[in-house]
Amino acid sequence: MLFSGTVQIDAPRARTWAFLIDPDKVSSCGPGVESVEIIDAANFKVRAKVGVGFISAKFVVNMTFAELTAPDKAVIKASGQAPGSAVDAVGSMLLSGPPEGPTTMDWSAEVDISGSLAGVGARLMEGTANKIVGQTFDCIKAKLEG
Amino acid sequence: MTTQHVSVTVNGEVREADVEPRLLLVHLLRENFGLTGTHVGCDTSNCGACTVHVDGVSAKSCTMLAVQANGSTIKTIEGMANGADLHPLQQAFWDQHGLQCGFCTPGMIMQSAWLLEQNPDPSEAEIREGISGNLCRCTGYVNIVKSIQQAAQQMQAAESAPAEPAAAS
Amino acid sequence: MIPAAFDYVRPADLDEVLGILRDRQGEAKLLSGGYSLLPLLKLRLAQPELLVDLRDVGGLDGIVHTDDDIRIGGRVTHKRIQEDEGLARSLPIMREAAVGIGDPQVRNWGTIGGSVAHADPSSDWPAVLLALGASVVLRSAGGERVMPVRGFFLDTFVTQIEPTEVLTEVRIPHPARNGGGAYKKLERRAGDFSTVGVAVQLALSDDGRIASIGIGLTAVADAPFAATEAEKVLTDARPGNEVIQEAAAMASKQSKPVTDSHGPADYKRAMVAEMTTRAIRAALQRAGA
Amino acid sequence: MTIEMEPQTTPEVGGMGHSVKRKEDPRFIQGQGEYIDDVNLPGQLWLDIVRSPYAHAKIRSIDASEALKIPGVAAVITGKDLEGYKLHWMPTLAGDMQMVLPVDTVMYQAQEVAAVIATSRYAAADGVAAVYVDYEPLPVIVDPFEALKPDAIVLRPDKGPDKQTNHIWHWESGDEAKADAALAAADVTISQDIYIPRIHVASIETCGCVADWDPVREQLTLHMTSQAPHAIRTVLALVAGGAGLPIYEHNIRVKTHDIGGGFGGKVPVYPGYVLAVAASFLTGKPVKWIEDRSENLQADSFARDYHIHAEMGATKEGKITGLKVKTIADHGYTDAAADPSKFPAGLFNVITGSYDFDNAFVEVDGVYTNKPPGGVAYRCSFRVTEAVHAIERMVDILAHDIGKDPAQLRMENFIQPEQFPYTTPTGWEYDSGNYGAALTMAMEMIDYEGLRKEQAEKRERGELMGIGISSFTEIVGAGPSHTFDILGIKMFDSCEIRVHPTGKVLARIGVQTQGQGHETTFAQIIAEELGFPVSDIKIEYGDTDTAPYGLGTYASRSTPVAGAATAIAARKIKEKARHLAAHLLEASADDLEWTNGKWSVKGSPDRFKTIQEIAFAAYTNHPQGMEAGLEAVDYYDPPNLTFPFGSYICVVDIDKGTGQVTVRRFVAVDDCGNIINPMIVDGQIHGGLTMGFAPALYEEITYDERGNNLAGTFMDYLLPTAMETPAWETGKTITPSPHHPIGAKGVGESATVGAPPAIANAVVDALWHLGVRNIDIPMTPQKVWKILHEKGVAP
Repeated sequence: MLFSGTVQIDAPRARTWAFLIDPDKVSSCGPGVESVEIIDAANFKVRAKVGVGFISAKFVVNMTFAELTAPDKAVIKASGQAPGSAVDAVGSMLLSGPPEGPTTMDWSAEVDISGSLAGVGARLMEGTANKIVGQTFDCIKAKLEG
Repeated sequence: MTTQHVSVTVNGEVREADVEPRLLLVHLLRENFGLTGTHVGCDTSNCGACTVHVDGVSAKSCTMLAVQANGSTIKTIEGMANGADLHPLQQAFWDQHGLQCGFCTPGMIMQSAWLLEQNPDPSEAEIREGISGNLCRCTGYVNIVKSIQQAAQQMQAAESAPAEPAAAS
Repeated sequence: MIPAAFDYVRPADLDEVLGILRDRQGEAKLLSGGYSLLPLLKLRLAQPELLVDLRDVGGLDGIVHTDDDIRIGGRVTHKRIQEDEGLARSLPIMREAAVGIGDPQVRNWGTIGGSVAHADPSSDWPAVLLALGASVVLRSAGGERVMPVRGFFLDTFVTQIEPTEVLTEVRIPHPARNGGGAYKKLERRAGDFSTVGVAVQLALSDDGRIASIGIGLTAVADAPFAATEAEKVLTDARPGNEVIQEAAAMASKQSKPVTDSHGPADYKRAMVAEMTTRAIRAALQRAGA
Repeated sequence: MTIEMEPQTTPEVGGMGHSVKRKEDPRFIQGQGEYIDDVNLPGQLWLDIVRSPYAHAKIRSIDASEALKIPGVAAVITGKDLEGYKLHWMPTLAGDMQMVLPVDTVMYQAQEVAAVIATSRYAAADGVAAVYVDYEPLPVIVDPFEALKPDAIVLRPDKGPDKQTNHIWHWESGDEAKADAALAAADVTISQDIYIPRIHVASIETCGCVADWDPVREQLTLHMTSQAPHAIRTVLALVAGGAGLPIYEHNIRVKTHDIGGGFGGKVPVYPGYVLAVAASFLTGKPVKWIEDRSENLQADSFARDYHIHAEMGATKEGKITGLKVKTIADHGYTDAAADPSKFPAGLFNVITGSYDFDNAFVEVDGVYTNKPPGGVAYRCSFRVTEAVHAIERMVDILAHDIGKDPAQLRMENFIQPEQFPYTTPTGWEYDSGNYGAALTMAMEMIDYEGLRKEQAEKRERGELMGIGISSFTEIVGAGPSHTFDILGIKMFDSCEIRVHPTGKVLARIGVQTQGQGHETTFAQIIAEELGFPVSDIKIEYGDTDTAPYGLGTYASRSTPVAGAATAIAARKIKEKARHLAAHLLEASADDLEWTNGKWSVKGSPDRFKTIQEIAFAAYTNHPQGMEAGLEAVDYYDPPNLTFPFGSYICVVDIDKGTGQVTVRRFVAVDDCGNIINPMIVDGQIHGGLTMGFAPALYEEITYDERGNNLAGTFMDYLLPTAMETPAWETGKTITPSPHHPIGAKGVGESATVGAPPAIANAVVDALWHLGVRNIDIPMTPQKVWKILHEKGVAP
């Protein structure tokens, strides 16, 4: 599943960039994040309860900065597992706009779901994934502007 | 693990157990009470092999918790025959070859019994609708429909026959 | 398939339920018929800490025709709705929708309140209630609010119900004179979730125009919704093939189906048009057009 | 409509031709059947399985620490643990290797990754949820054509340096040069791609077992739900022997109990069985494993998945002259087909069907993909369904192409009754048939002429109605020992009959009922042969300690093989009874004749001894020099297969607005030779028809590009309910098998084989005028609607 969108963030480029490359900060916008464990500069582990309504699963997600090209391009890979299910995602964020802001973030996310969530939850999955991804980027905007 | 006390009347007998709240009714019947005539087929409430009567209403016992049934009266396939006398549906399934592997049969009979309580003289379409929550992989349903028709006729004939003197109840 | 562990309570009355919901906000999940919830628990797609069973709660199982509206208690089963002669006379759409839900066992136990509160994006009642312009009554320890169903369904499994609230009643306005309604459900096989479900309730004016119309759609978006653009096309229109088709096209356009095992999105969009057409025609016929 | 066979025995005896009520039913209708999940042993542990979410991935690590903290969880077994016992791989019935648990790589979504052993079903499930497996996803191949590309990753590097390819095997049959020449010379040639998708037998009872290793007695008892208990015992002994475990075949007892439907899905050995045995061996306690429905649909062996390209040649009048078929068979990550070893594509080369022509060539290539093992039969005899679908679709396309009625074209191409025994261009010898009679009966039953008129009228009005025919020939009864074996074990079958002194009979058979009614029909064979009433005969099976070795029940082989063994064993008893009777009657054995359960002196019908009197004498008054007792065993090696056949006609209506297909009528005329129990035969046909109807319109296991199974519950794997299933109309003709002792053929699968093309042909017939030549099954509303939409058909 491929999702994409654009958010206008009323914040300077540098601050936006700093937010994106900080595991704690960027994770704080991940869906249902309960804890973040920093492993090294490029890798961190997130525990999250992901879902919609009362439907949810607890995931352990390995996150990696796959590409960081300051000050405009970040690619984060996420590989998460819940009992019987797995989610692999690659999120790309491209920043543009004047240094003082507002910053335009063009994002895309490729989300692959494996296992029982993909099978038994197929009826509910695409809309849900789209929403969760969208909420993540809306959250980044809100936190930077807030 | 916290447990809760469950007391149910199964086939006329009071049965009790201390169970986890998540215990499925079908497991209470099968594993706590040893009533293995009720079967699990699909786990998702599609196949009806686990059909029993809870307070006189047909239910899929794999989609009900044992604690939900606490205080209820339950009837299972084991309670259908009256001693050596088969229930007319049991007899009809036998007569009409309404079963093959027999796995769906208890649920099918329980659902049919409920259907005939609701509608003693169903049309073929009403029978097919009435058992649409029960899947059979062996029979192709033709002989199940015939079985239910036979039972309906017999039960109606018995109903209209002059009642034998019986103890008032 | 075995659910994860949870606690279970079966309160004796509504006040007790509301107290538990207040005290255990976010942890408690209400259990009505269970036929939607238990499969999700068994698949471990939902793992609530506490189930609050409404089975012993009285006063939620009436079908009452008041001067203002028809009131259906949250614990009324699909089967009771299917069999209620009064409802069948005044709102045949209710029986038509009820008989298509799940299978007989599901209808024996599944309740309208449970179904509406669960808000599965493919469930049938929400579409019907949207078409009927119904409201739901939400009760909490703090009081009661009545909310129109238009605006109630927010998202997949998400409604306006607060974690402290119980959906106690569905209120349906009496049908207008010269009214008629129909629910057309396309399913792959008996007992399946809808591929598309379309509910239409309309009323004709004395000169044969469509005085009012509600169209509810299910299974073709994140949540059931009212096909408002289609309603606009038909309101005050004189029924005819062209305008019906235009409305059906608007309904199709307003839907946002996803591709899944029920079919690709383009098929579902086409089926919205087809089932909308059929539902409008059936509703018109029942209204005496 | 039925051509009746006159029973030779009284209803009280209940021999062949009587609709004897089933002896097994009283326990089933009272909830007293004993299925595998009803078996519980003292001290039993539960096994549940951690499964892979990925269709292809490396296992970096498995962390069971959280699972082991859960109260009741006793152990977690991984592939590395099994590797220590050399139990991490096991042979499949096709001679390939399958993982019990992976050591480092998972090959399909829902593959077994670890086993949790716990004191309860619930604790085991909690343990499964708590095992954390760290995976590294690998590229996934779900399409066999992708798998065959030269640059495709090799899915089975373990196969040795010469087999670094996803191609498993090539198999061919017939004469390619002659087929090519026939096609080149034909007035008319047609070609068509046909895909027959993956489907799943989905018996309502899932698979499972209770393994019980008794370390003191060194005895393994495996309670299970298997169609082939003896073969399972042998495979277990081989696996244990390979692993150096002290478990030998004489100390293994496989016991099957009642089986809630098999249909081919309970022939293979699944990893769960081996895991339960290993867990019982390790713990010294009984271990129970019961699949849930998702595991059953996601991980058990599948059927079909054949990509067929067929070409057919004919004269302009429609006489078929040649056939060429190329097929890609998707076997998933391992070839676990239960096919006889000489037939890697099963009996697919019976593809020339009911038609008389000389030139045919068939080739099949097996391919590995990241899917679960494929190749179980789904209620048919080793790929005959695929073959019948292809030929019946091709014949229909030919008829439509040359503008000839499909019934007429079939009639003109049928092998004629006088041509039997008939040898096909791919080498099968059909035993007997009268195809025209069956089709004629079906046409009369359904009023074929009237339907064609109705169709023409409806087409004028723009309504879509179709009529489809399938005149199939089945091939069942594997099989003759010179060609048929599984893992080297010849496909004979067996019966042992013991007549007790009081004239009561115990018979044990090597086959295994899963609902077919063996306890009744095998008793009827003995009743027919020996005159004991069915009520005096008990049939046992499924306990390898007591039943004679047999290959089990699948491929409709029970009646053709074990049924023959039963008749022959009975005849051995009858012969001994003759000598006993001669002794009792003080007559010469040569002067006796057999009628209705007694031996009598020729010409003196009042001088006789009943079989019951003879049975008593066998233990009380047998002549000097004769062994006491009245018993016989027969291991029957059939001289040929049997070839049941039939003609089916189906009428469909199509909803132009939604693409929904409704089967309005379906007439099935079957010929399975002599009939043992007409009621049971009809029931078998009803069930078979429904399992043909289901994949024609509803059932399909689909995968997304990541190898996720998208039909993993009955919410999406759609079994038909009583609402959709047509009210089947059946008829019979009777053409006995000339080589079978009682003239019978198999019947359990005919209808599953014959029904799908009848339905497909009907749907295509409804749409042919729009330019539609083929629709692959399942013909779902979305698929049919897409065609209508593309063809511009207004709702």
